[in-house]
Amino acid sequence: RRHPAGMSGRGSCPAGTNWIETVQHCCIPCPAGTYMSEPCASPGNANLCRTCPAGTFRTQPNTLKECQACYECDQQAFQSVLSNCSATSNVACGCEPGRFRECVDEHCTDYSCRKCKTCTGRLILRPCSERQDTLCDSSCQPDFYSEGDECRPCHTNKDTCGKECQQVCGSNNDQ
Amino acid sequence: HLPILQWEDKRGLAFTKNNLSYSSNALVIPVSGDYYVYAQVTFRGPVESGHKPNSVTEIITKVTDSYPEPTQLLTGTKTLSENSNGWFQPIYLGAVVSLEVGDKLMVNVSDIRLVDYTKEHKTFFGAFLL
Amino acid sequence: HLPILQWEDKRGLAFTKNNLSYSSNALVIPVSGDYYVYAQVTFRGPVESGHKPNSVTEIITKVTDSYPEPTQLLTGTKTLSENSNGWFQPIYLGAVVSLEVGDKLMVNVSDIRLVDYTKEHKTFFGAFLL
Amino acid sequence: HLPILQWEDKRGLAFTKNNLSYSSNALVIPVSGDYYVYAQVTFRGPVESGHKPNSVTEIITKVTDSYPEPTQLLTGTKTLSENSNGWFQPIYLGAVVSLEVGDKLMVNVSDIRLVDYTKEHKTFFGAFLL
Repeated sequence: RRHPAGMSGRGSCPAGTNWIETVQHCCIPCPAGTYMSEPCASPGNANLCRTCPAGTFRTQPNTLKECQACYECDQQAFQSVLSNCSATSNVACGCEPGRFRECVDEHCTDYSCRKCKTCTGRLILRPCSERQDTLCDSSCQPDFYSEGDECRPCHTNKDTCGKECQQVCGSNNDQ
Repeated sequence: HLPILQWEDKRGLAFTKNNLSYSSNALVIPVSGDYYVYAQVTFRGPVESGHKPNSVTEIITKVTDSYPEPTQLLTGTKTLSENSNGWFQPIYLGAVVSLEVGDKLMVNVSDIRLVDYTKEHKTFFGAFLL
Repeated sequence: HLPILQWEDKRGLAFTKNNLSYSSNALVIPVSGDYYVYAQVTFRGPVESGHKPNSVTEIITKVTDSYPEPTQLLTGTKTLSENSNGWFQPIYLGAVVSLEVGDKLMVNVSDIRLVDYTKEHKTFFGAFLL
Repeated sequence: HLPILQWEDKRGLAFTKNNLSYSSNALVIPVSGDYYVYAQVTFRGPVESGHKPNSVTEIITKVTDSYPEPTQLLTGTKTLSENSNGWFQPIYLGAVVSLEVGDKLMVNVSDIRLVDYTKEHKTFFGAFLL
């Protein structure tokens, strides 16, 4: 005995339909942005679908009884909203200007928004972007001398212009 | 008192049933008995520069009409040794407690600014009757 | 997607019963209802020199025929501040979730090389119907 | 063997019922079946100057007449990266285990001096029959 369209055992629904346990037959999934409020009354038909309530979404066709809760952007931790949550898409978050995304692992399961490096006294080889910190030139620009891992502006105050400063700035001052 | 967390009780994975209800930041116990009560809070930082906490604490608290002060049921305290970059620290608590009808369960935290509230599967709270 | 852990379901302390079955790395839900789902993963390192992770993540995920994408149910993310010598970091997760018959539960991790699978009492996964 | 913790079983939040009893540092199983067993130990330090542990461990153990050695059921091991000032580290464990009538459950720790036993809501131990 062949099952009528849509009538089949669990796990063997015709293409484009999902098995519904509560009614023991297959129904056409609800479109993205909605959820299954009531399953189809007869096999192979459409469910009663309702739009995802505010603050929830479904990106795919489904036969689920609720929508997924939207994430929130972590604005206290310097995240910014790239796109708001809609019925068919979760919120998308990025980092505030002047910060970049530092992933906690290779899958970026989570990330924090770190301040971009400022290349004081150095050339910017690659500006800060959403995914990468600024890349600064390793050497100091003219009129700057290196101290630790910083570049400091030359100054004429002899007492505080140490050896490193003298070497770089001293020759400038003599010219 | 320590700040009390607010919870979503309907949307997404959240739900209440069997008369266990949620109101004014608390789960309200519908029938006396022993409950397994649990909560996870994911803490994360830094939030504002210069604000470097050295620990985070999560407490599941009971408020009851029969006693004027909250009772601390479960506490998780963890010192932080993370440096200045981004850090994440989950604290899970769970145990069986005897509760009376009308008792209210809440989750307090040491610093509400450090709570990662952005995803429902990282910070959650619940209870079930044994 | 994150790597999925495989589990022992028969030997030693492991068991399945009441039709809760284990197949292709997932617990398969035999009857719709509310389940307390839990898992602990013990992470440890270092594994290879030079590979210094700065965090570990454990996620309990649901896959269902009713939706083409996995749903993250519970997540524990911890940044590591341990220095280079040997470190251990357990992450425990547990909560009540509503599940449908046929739903599959899995455990994902951020880096499978960091999972301590050597002892059954250090890394474990389970669920029971309320 | 690792030191065994002693527990309060009557006062405050502590209680035993349904014939689950507590004697000589162990919960005694009154009827065979599957139990959800859990424990949290809050470790803290430093205790004595110069004593700087690099890890803490909590183990829930089963002792049974049918086998001469204890069986480790659940283990949580965490390395410490805290510096010398005060530190706190909670470890929570919980899972379903199959137990026989008469089995005894205990909690062992790596160093009893590091256990914060001062507050009942920080260090606790329990079990319930499914």
